[in-house]
Formats: sequence, structure tokens, C-alpha cells
Amino acid sequence: MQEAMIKRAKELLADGTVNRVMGWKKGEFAYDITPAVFDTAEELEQDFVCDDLTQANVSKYLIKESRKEGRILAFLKPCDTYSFNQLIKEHRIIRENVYVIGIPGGPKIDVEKIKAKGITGILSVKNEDYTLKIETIYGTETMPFYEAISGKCESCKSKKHVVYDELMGEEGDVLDSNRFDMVEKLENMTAQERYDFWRGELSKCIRCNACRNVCPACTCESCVFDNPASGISQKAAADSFEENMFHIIRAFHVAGRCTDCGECSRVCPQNIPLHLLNRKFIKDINSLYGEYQAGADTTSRAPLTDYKADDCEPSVVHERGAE
Amino acid sequence: MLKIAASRLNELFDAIAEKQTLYIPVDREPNTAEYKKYESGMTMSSALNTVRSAKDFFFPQTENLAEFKVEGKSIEVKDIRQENEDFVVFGVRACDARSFSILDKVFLSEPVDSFYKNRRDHGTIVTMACTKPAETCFCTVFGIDPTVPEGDVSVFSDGENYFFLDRTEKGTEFVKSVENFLEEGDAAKLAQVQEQARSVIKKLPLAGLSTDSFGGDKLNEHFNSEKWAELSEACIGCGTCTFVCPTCQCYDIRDFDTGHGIKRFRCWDSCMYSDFTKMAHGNPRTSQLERFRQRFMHKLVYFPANNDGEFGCVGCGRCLAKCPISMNIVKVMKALEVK
Amino acid sequence: MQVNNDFQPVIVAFCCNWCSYAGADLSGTNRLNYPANVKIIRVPCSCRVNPMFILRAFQKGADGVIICGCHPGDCHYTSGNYYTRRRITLLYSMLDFLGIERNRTRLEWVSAAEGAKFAAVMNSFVDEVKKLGPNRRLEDLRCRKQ
Amino acid sequence: MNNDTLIPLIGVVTDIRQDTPDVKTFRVNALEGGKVFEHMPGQCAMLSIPGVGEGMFSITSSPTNKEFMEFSIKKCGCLTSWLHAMDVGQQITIRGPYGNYFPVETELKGKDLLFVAGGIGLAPLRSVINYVRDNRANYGDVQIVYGSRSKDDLVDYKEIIDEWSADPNIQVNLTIDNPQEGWDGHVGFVPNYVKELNPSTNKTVLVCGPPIMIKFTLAGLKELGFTETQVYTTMELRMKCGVGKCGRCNIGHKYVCKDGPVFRFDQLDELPDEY
Repeated sequence: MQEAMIKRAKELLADGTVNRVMGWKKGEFAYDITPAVFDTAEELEQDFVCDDLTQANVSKYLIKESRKEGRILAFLKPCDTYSFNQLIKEHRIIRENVYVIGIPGGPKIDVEKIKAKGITGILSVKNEDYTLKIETIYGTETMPFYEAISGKCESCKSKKHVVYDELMGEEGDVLDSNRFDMVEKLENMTAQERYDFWRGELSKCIRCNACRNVCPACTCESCVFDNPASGISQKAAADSFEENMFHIIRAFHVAGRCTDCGECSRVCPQNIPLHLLNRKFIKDINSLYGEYQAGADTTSRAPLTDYKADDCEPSVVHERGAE
Repeated sequence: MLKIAASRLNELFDAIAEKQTLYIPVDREPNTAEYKKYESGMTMSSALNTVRSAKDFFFPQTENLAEFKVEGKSIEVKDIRQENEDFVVFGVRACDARSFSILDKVFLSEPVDSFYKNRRDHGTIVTMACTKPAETCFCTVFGIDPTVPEGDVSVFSDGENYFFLDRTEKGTEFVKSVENFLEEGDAAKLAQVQEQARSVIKKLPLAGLSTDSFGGDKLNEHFNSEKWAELSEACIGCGTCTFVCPTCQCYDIRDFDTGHGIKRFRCWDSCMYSDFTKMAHGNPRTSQLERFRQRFMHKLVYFPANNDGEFGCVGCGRCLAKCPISMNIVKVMKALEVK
Repeated sequence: MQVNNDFQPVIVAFCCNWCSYAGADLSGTNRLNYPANVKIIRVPCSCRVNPMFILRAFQKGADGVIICGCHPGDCHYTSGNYYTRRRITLLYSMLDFLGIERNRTRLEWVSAAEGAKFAAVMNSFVDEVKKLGPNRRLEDLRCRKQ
Repeated sequence: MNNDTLIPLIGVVTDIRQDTPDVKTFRVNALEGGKVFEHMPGQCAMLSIPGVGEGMFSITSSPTNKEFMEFSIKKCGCLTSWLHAMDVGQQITIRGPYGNYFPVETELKGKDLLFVAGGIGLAPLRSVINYVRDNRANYGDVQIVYGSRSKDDLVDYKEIIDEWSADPNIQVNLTIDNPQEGWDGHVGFVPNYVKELNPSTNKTVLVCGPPIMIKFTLAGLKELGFTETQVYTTMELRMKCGVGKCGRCNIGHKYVCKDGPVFRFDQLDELPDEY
């Protein structure tokens, strides 16, 4: 696929359809891949990469890139197209300035999962018939491909591209995913258990803001947490309350707009399952206000900017029974 | 050399913890280690390093500086400082051990930061030699020998035993205090293990990295380099690199109104944040390019300029492993290198 | 759970200017009793209540937070309380998800004519929060009075 | 435990003077009277209202003033708005002095001095000017060029007219940006006025004002034949600690709070252009 992508990108550069290519750049090892903009065919040949380890969702970069001169080519995985579409809906990306090629999605490999197996010194990772062959400085290691699948791909919601100008590979379908399983599991716990679970997770937070900054739905010019006039600007979680506050508000601010792309959990240096907070909102919205998938279209009203006269009362929460 | 059998390590921990607070790295999840206050029965992590660095022990993410009581037009300042309790950090790696001497250069230079010094005075650092470095390691580039770490006491493992080498007065005292757990041991196997580790270190993928192109005298040539635009283009402006970095020491000072008094605290800050240098009348670093440049210029040029050529990086590799977009000091050094 | 009978919970009540605040007024002029530890904050519409306000109330020492607005359909601004309803439902559900006691939060529709309802709601809410004891799970320790 | 510079002292505001529509000068004393600490001309102090914020301000009174310190502060942000709303008797926290100072006892001694200030930029220079006036025998000619947007925006106008202009040993040249009723002095921007005045190139120059004014003044001075080693300025960037540790006020490897705020232009020239 990578070769075909480079070839197509070069063609589109050559015929003037686009003047830049948004893609990913090789790093020092197999896995340290950086989103990058390529200007020339030479750069593409040299550094462009799109393989099993290329996870980053590049749609947020297109906000800035689509405001520059000329048109940019973007390769979007199915999940990325939802983010892209949501940004179109919010008038953040100038659609005409982006040429979208839909590419097949994952499952992608998360190197953290390889490292969690105690494999260190990783130099290269190859998928040979669903067995990963990992070259390390200490010799060759193997592990099953499926044990290294990134968290966001484990519960893939759709292999369908919701927006594209052309497609490479075959189009997939919206999947019947298991993505709410963990949310449900937590819902079935007692309040004390849930509290302990989230304290354990959120107390790990170092307030690096990676989850916020990587999020394609977090596109405010100035974030409420950076604004001293908001009364809640925080630089560090000086108290457990502030950890809760930050994560509740972060998730709330993208409720109804979060496409569940999973970037927040992917980038968290402390491996906090932040996507569960977003999924809780998605699950609630689906069950209380009807199925809604952010980014699936560009015209519908988002659940939090919409209402029905016979919406349920907040007492549904209190009626859930014993805690 | 004095040693203790690996199987008896927890006995030693129990004895230390009886006298003072002991912190050891423990696994939270596989390959995700963090320092925890030792409680009987905990197992020391075998991971190469902790996700967060050990700088927290001396420079915590947040700490209160002072308290104020405001009544009408009058203000009362309360000095809340207290003498710290003695503590031991066990299992610090060579890179983090070096980071303390870098932090010392900032916080112990005049005027001395009493908050930092207080913790430093009361902390004993027991380091652990590396035997299985990762691909992201490049401490040797900064003159660190991971097989012989600095610290108050260095500990070396040959797989079966832990050997103790005291390096400072504090270290000697520490070893003396646990003397009855230690016995004289044969270090022949240890020498073998060290030799093996050194041969791996020589072959690490980043071992060839050179600092020759950097230093205090390379100010304007690097500052004005055209490479910064490309290097910083993907940076999302988060603080991951800063907060996992053992040497990043920038901080913010803020006030918190508790409703019955004001607490002035300081917390880690990141030069990657957009409001880092923002003033009422403007911001000298308007885009992520300038902020990104600041971080690497600080480590590779500004810090050595002010500290006799010592770089502000210890090659621990945390930013390589954790950056959301995998842009890091190694890529910057390679791009800016003058061949 | 040990119930401390001396415990007087701090309750923050966000009241819509057009209905519930007037309702509170009416309950006052009718000399209906409701506990003095209910702190009323007047807002132009229940929709003005940003989720952050609720969290900050807990941070600064509230043991329970209640939002009162016009009955659905009666909003002075036509539809404000409909948005409130969705927003607050999701927030309360999220707080529940994080293990915060459900009964620390409530939303009630109280019209300007319902002085008696206002007092009754406050009395029952205070009783419930009293049963839960002081807010500990969503507390900022720095704000706790020693 | 020894004192830590991050733990502030208390000062009390004993006088407030409205200098211009957006500049007030605050007199600060220690609680028991007298000064909170001694300083040198050009140095700064961290003032704060707990719960509002902390900011670095240059001490505008001269060290030769043994009774009090003064700060001329322009209202432009959160903290300064709060300070402007203060009444006499308000206590504030204060720590310092921070930074280096104009070399009044070394390089500037015996020299002819030219002060060039714009707007609130007079604040740090006023400290030097009064220091020089109080040690007049140690210095040669003194000339002050000061400009502002309008007559009302000239900070310390009363002192300028009553004391500096009245002093036969000092030449004062004032200018405002645009013509104004009741103003018969010079009209025009400071950099141009300096060129018009054509000061002798053996003078040492101390400049402070908005960045754009400093830039053009320096260019003008160079045209007149001045060299960068003759010109001093004082800088300002965001600061938190005041002692070169919090890491934000650097220009290259120099920290404005510790290695500055006073720089000679040849020193600044070696540093990256990031201020």
C-alpha cells in the first residue's frame, strides 16, 4: 500500500492537483513515526511511510494546512475521515483545499503492547502471516499480531470512509463493535468501585495536555484551561479534584462532537483510558437521545445543540437504583 | 565488595523502610513502572526505567510556597516550610542520577532554592546499574556510563546478587546502616555482566550520536537554522516531553484561593505551552516554532553556555518513547548536526 | 454509613431568574421553611449553568448541587431549559460514572407560583445530602476548613 | 531555614499619584516605615496581590531616596488593573531587588549622559536620572529626551517641569506624538527628535520605551555616529521567579531577570532576536 500511496501522491503533485502531501515520516526506529507535510516527490520517496505502525490521525493538522496556499493531499484512514468530516461540519477545515484519499485502516500495531511483553531494544517490526517478527538489539522475538493491536483498533467502529475524493483499496462497512463493553462493565460496578477505578487512573495524570492537544475535536483558539479569566485555568493538577475537573470538562467539551477516534488514549504517556470518558457520553447520547455518530455526516444537529420536548429528565440518572 | 542475595532484597527494604521513607520503582502494568512508597511485600520493577523521571523527589509537580491571609487591606504571609524527613530512593538509573546534578546547577546556584535544597539534603539516592539498555537509550552521548551510575550509593546486579558501592558520605552512612544485611561477595560474575552490558551499549542504535555540533558557542547558527520549521511542524504543543524529562525544570508560580486563604504554589510548566511567555502586551514566542526551538536550544546551547559546556539532556530516552508525534531531541540533533 | 446528625450540608442551588428564583421568593413571603444552608445563586436561565459551575461549587465546599429552572416549555428564552436538560443529564450521568454519589446532584423544575414546591424540594434535597454525609469524592482538600 | 527569595515581604502603599490616564505611581513603604529593601537604579521588584497575581516592575524611585520606593505602573492587564484599583493603606507583597542595574558607579561615572524615554519607559530611567541628580558631581552633561502620545501621557510631568527642567545642569527636551492645544513644545516621534537634536557622539545613551521606539532610536543614533557600546537599554519579558530559575524570560542563554534587565546594545546584538 505504501508504494501505491507514494506513487499516487507523486502523480497528484506532478499534475498540479495538489502542491503538498500530508502524511507520515519515518523515524529512527520502526515505530517513531511523525506526521509530516511533503512538498516534493524526492521527500516522499525518501521519508514517506504508511505501515502497520502508522497510527496518528492527521485530520487536525488540516485545519491549519487547509488555510495555506494551494491544495493539500491527505491520506485518511476510515476513523480519520470521521474526524475530518466533523471538522468540516464545524467549519474548521476548508474542504476545497484538501484532496482526500481514503486508505484502508488498521488494525494498527501499538509498540507499547510489544514493550509490555518485556521485549526491549526494538529495531524493526514485521508482520509475517499474523505473527510479528521483531528484530531487537538482543536478537529476534516473535509475538502474535493480535496481541499487539492498538487499543483504538481493538474496538474499531467502522471501516467505511465517510468522506473522500478517491479511494485506495476496498471500501469497508460500519462495524458492530464491542466498544461500549468496558463502559458497561464500569456502569455495573458499585459507585465505590467506580470511584476507586477512576481515582487510580486519573491520579496518574501529569497534565501534559497531550490528550487535549491531539484531539481533533479540541480546536478552540484558546482553551478554557489556559485562560486565567475562566477561573479554572490549571497548569498542574494540584489536587485530586483538579484531575477530575480537567478530565470531566475535557470530555464534556467534546461530547456530541467526539468521533471516538481514540487518539486521546493513544497519546497518553500514562496510559489512562481516557476514551472511556468520551465513550460514556457517546453511549448515553445513543441510549437517551437516539443513535448518533459524530462525523458521520456534515448536516445533522449535534445532540447537545438539539432537544426534543419529551426528552428524559436528569432523574434517569437517579433512578438507576442502588449505588 | 559488599553484596546481598537477590532473594533477600525485600528484607533489606523492610529494614530501610523501618527507619525512613523508602521509594522503589514498581510495575503498575507490565513495562509501566513508577516510584512508589515502599510497603512490605512490594516487588521492585525490573523495567529499565520509570515513565516519569525521578525529579519529582526533589522538584515535585506542585508544591506550596507560602500561604497568605488577606483581611481588608492587610496581608499576612505564612512561611509553611518544614524540615523534610529523611528518605531513600532506591533503583535510580544512571541517567536520572545525572539529572540531579543538572537540576542542582539551577536550584542550588545563588540564590539557593530552599524548597529544593531541603529535599536534596534529606534524600539518599541509591542508583542501579543498567544491564539491558533499550533502543532509545543514548546517555553515553553525554558522557554517562550506565554500568557505573552516580549517586550516593551505586548498586550492581549480576543476576543473583546486588553489590553495593558507597560514593558519598551520605552513601557510606547508608551502607553502614544496613551493614548487617550485607556480606563480602565475589564480584567475578559481576564483571562479566558489566562487560556484556558495555558491549551492548557500544552497539546501541543511537550510540553514534554526536554533541560536537552543539554547545554554548553555537548560539546564533542554530537559532537561525532553517530546519526548525520542518522539525516543529507536527508538534502539537503538549507538555509530554517536558514532564517526562528528568532535566526540564521550568516552573510557574500561581495562587489558589481556598475560600479561607490564598495558597501560592509552584508547578511544572512547559516552554511548549502557548501561554508560557505570554504577557499583557504580547508574546515574544508567537508560534509553536519558537516554543519548540526554545526547548531544544535550552538543552543543547543555552544550558551549556551557562554551565561550562554541560548539556541539559541525559539521554534517558523518555521523550523518544512518549512524544505523541515522535519528534524528539535525537531527531533535532541529527537534523541540526553540522557534518 | 455513619450518619452524623450534626452535619449541616452546604447546598448550592442555581435558580433561574424568571421562575425558580421567584419561586424561592414566594416560599419566603409565604413563610415556608427551608434550611438556611441552601445558598441560592441566581442565574438568568438554568441554561446559563455551565458544568464547570457545578464542579466548582463542589470544589469550594458544596455537599450537594441543585439546579432549578422553569418547567419545560415555559422557558423565558423559549428553549434554554431544554438544552439544560440534556446537558445536565449527561453531566450527572458522568459524575455517576466517576463514582460520585448520585444524590448529590439534582435538577428540579420550579415555577414562580410554586413557592411550596421550592421549599419541599429543598427540604427533601437537604435531607438526602445529609444522609450522604460531607462531600469527599469531589472535594478539593485545599478548600477544606481545618 | 534561611529566607527564600520566593517568599515575599509585605509592603504598604502610602501614596498613590495618578500620573496619566492609565499610569499611576505608587509609593511603597515597609510596614514599620522606611524602605522594604535597598536597590540600585534599574533594578526591579516582584509585586503581588495574593490571589490576583505577581508581576515584575522596575523601581522608579532613586536609591538616594532613603524614605520610600516608588513604582510607576501602567494599567494593561489583570494585576495592574487590580493595583490601579487600590487605595492608600493597601498592603501588597514585594520581593527583590532583582536583576542588574545601570552601571552608575562604574562605566557611567564621569560621562555625559543622554536619556531617551518614551511613555512608561521613563519609569526605569527616572531612577537613574534622580540618582545622577543627587550625585551630580560624578557625571558630565545630562540631557533628557522624553516623548509620549500626548501631553497628558507624559509620566511624572510635574517632576519633569518643576525639578528637572528647573535644574540648570540638565537639558530637558519633551515631545508629543501629535499637536495638542496648550502644548507649545516639540511635536513628533522620539527617534526623529533625537536625530534633530543631533547630540554629541561622546555621550552615553540610556534608552527605554516601546520596542518599536527603541529600534528606531538605535538606528537614528547609529546614523549620528554612535556605536552600540555607548547605548544601554532595559528589557522586559514574562517572569515568574525573578532569579533565573523558572526558565521563561531568556533571550538566548541570558535571563532578563538575572543577567538583565539592563543590557548594552553590543551585548544584545550577540543574542538571538527573540524579544
